Amino acid sequence: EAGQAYFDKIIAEDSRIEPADWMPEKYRKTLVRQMSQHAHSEIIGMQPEANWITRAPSLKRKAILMAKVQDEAGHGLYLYSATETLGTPRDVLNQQLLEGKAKYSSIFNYPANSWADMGAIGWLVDGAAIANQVPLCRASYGPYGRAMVRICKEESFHQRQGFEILLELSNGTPAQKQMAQDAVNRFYAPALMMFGPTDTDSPNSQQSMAWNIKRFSNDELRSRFVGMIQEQVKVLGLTLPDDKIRYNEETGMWEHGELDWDEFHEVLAGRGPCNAQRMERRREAHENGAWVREAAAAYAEKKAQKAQVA
Amino acid sequence: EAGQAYFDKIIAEDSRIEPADWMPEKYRKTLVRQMSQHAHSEIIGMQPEANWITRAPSLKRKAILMAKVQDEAGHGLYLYSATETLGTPRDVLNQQLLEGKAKYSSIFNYPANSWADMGAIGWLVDGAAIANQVPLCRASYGPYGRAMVRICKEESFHQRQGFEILLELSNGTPAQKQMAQDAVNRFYAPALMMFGPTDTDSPNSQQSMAWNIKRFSNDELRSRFVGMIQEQVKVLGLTLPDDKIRYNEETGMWEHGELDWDEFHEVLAGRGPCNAQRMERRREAHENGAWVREAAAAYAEKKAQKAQVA
Amino acid sequence: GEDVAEYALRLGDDALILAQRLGWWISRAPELEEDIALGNIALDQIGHARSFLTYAGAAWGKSEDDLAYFRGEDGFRSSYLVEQPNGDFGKTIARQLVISVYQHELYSRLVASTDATLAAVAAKALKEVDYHRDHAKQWTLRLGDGTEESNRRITAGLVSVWPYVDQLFQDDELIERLDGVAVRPSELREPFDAYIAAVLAEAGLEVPQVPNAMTDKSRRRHSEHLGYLLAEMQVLAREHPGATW
Amino acid sequence: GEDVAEYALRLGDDALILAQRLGWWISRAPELEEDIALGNIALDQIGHARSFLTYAGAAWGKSEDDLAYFRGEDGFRSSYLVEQPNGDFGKTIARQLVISVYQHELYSRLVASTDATLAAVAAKALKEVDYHRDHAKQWTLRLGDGTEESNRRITAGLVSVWPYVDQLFQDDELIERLDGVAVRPSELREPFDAYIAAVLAEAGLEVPQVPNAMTDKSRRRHSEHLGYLLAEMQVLAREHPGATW
Repeated sequence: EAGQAYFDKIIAEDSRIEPADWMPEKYRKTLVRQMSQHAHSEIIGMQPEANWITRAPSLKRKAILMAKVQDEAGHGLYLYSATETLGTPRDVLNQQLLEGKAKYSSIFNYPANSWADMGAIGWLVDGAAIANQVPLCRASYGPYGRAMVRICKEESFHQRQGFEILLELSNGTPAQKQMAQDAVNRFYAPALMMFGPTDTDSPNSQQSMAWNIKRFSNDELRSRFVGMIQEQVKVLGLTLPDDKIRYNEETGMWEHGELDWDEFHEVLAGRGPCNAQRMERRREAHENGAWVREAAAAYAEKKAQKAQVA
Repeated sequence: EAGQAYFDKIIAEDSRIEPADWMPEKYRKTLVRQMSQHAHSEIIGMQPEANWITRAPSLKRKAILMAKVQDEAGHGLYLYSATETLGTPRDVLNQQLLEGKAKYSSIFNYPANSWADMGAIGWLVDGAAIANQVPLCRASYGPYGRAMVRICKEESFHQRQGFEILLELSNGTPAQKQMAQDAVNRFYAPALMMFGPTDTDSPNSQQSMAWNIKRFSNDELRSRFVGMIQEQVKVLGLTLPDDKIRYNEETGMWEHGELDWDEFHEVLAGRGPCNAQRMERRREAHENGAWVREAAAAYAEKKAQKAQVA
Repeated sequence: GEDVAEYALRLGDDALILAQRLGWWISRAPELEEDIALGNIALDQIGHARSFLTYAGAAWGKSEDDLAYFRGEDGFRSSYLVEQPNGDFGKTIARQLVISVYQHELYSRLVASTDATLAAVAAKALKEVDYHRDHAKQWTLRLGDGTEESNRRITAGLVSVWPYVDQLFQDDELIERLDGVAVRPSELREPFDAYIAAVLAEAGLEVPQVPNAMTDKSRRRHSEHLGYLLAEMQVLAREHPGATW
Repeated sequence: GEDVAEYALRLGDDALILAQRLGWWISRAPELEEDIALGNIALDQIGHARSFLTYAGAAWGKSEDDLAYFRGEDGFRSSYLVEQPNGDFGKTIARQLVISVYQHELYSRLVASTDATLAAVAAKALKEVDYHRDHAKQWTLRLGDGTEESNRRITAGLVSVWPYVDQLFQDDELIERLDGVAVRPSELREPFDAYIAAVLAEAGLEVPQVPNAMTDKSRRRHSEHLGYLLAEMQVLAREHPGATW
């Protein structure tokens, strides 16, 4: 009971819970689910972009893209570490991903068919991620909040790079501009759906907000994001594929056209264009690497034994 | 002794030895070596051409090339079958190849770097092969001679296709013409070396000629080939990279520039540009296919057992 | 007209991309007999592709090679299924089983098309696809009922290609407009399922229970694999625009 | 002058082709830490490539991208070693061991080049290659002295890349003409052999006894692998000639 009281006090003060602190089981579970899902998203999210590393059209872009995908692996690592502080080891989390028991962000189940997708993913997908994540820097669980601070810094860098890719394409040849517009057209709606179901359909959100994990509702975040990109798209000289975007003076919210939530649920249920491909690729990498991990473990053990003997 | 007498008579009459006939051990061994080497050459020889199947520049050429490489697999099969009539099973022959104990024609250890090589290989390499093989249609060992008849028919078809590829390139853009000339430059000398060392350095030839396996000496065949291609190259509008070609009225032989026999021996010793690659690829295909062959065998056995029971 | 050409593109592109995939196996198959068999199937498919693409190209004044070598990804009308990588022999056979049973059902109806060219190409192709289907069936039986390893691999192959089966049977506006000319893909599903179920049952295998991938019934969108395939297939032709070979 | 540019091309192309090969691993490595490590190495090599190619290009008025994307196979000066396919992780590490020990010896001498640009690029690269070499060494030890399987695989990897080691150490006329500017490759062989022998001995591995492949010391001829690599690397840039990105 002392634990619960302390926990309640920390939450009320909007201060931070640390790994050694007592916390409600549901709080722990919610965090493990959310943080590992975020980690998995970073890992699976490497794939659509890795798809263009070998074909990047300039050496500078190739280097930037490599660095970005590598950063995502790094984010995955921080987040797995932060999740481990809640008592679930990385192996277990990884196994959940491989067995299809854990989710990751649905956006990565869309294909990256063109180079311009590197721009759209950076601008829209990373943009939506940042909008989601910036409030998480103040999440009540300390390790999560701190990981998010670091991640958000890099993500905003990535978003700017994505924007630059689109800007360059938009100012390029007609074929390049069309490539950029097509990418924006394809990623706009899926990016908006990254904020999750509408508030009326989002049952878990309230508890998360009460626990100071979540700070804003899905619709609030989505609205803010729409407001931001509708400004930025003008700078790009492109358009958003939505003629319903408008600012509602009364609610103070940006409104947008209806989203295809059936598609959202289809992709969530494993029927996106790339769900099977992404999982197959992850499993393949894991299986192909098994002998390497075993070798490293065997070698480390031999070393440790020698050190003991000596 | 009756066997030897019959064998000698057949050879003297220039007739054919058949599998059931008695034959000297050395004759059998010589044939097994030569025929399996020929079979292996067909199999390894698939690789440089397979290298261009996925990149062939027109659908017609792609189809022709696929058919050609497939024919080579077929030639390999006939020749392994013919060799099996001498008592050595295909498995054993294949094992000799995979273990590097059996040779194959050195020409296939040169890379096929450009599409024009499909022309040069057809025209020069298949051309040299035909010059070598036409006399083998009359080889004293029946199954060998008959296999060669069938093979030579297809090879001459392949040679014509190679010639056509070069002709088309030569009449094409300057870049295409240069590609063709470069391929001819690279394959000319290796093709001439396909006839084997000069007669003075070819110790086994005499016995083979006495047995009616071989009909002409290496130098005779080479000379005839040079005479042929020096005519054909004019039709192609290309040149041979050899300014020493001339007809010697006295000997009735075509002469050519000196060949780099050091290179020949290097390649023979395993130090050609592609020896390691060709063998690695063959071993890989064999190993990757092991589970398939095992499955087929297991299935056939199950079927056979069921048939017995029934 | 354009509609028929668009339909011919779909048929031709499936055959072309499949041939391109299968061509890779020649010199890499598990045994020489399979180098030859897969080579034969690839050759047949190239033949079908040439007929369909030549016919399609006539509508736009383009040759088979213009279409094969100078279209970008967006211009292709291939299905996700044929774009899938070869994987191991098990996956290739799984893909072959699906495509050959599908093509067999398709062509055996296309012979009755009111478009005489399509009907004629289908008639020729059908005889060849009959062999392709038998080849795939025999290997499915051998692998399914061979060893544990082979059963595991053909099962994995089927699971891997199955998300892309559904696309083959989707009707769209084009199909509606081409009544009598085109075969309605949705009508092929039942006989396809029946044939597959029988083969898999005989092989001791199960029909994969995996979700369908969201694809594109108009076939304008493609898997991430197609770009790599085209880069390789088209590289030489595109380096020499206007050249003949 | 042209000679220095040609030399810079050799250095830059080795780095570029290696980076292209390694970039493939990102998202496919045996563990996340290796996605990052191989990514880092690839990034470093891309950086070196850009410096060397920019320098080389200055002699012909060409940019790094002109050189990377608009040269054909004949224009490249990469070695057979870096062109070798990734294979499994064992082969990639074997290739890494060879190239990083070679580059380390090379750059630690190139810092004394009379050409200030080459010396400066080498100085920066050397620090990074020091890490690459250590990475390759540590993995060679782990794989060599890990499990039977890993020992078998790193051994196979070494055998597979070894025929292409010799080319790295061949002098040619260009090297002769660039006395003081270029490092003489033949001088690197002894320290290379010594380092490799020590690592392999510690890893319980043997120096492969396989014949050298006949290559081209002037690096104008290439392995059959390069064409495929370039087709993929250059496809997009070539589809949009004159575009900026």
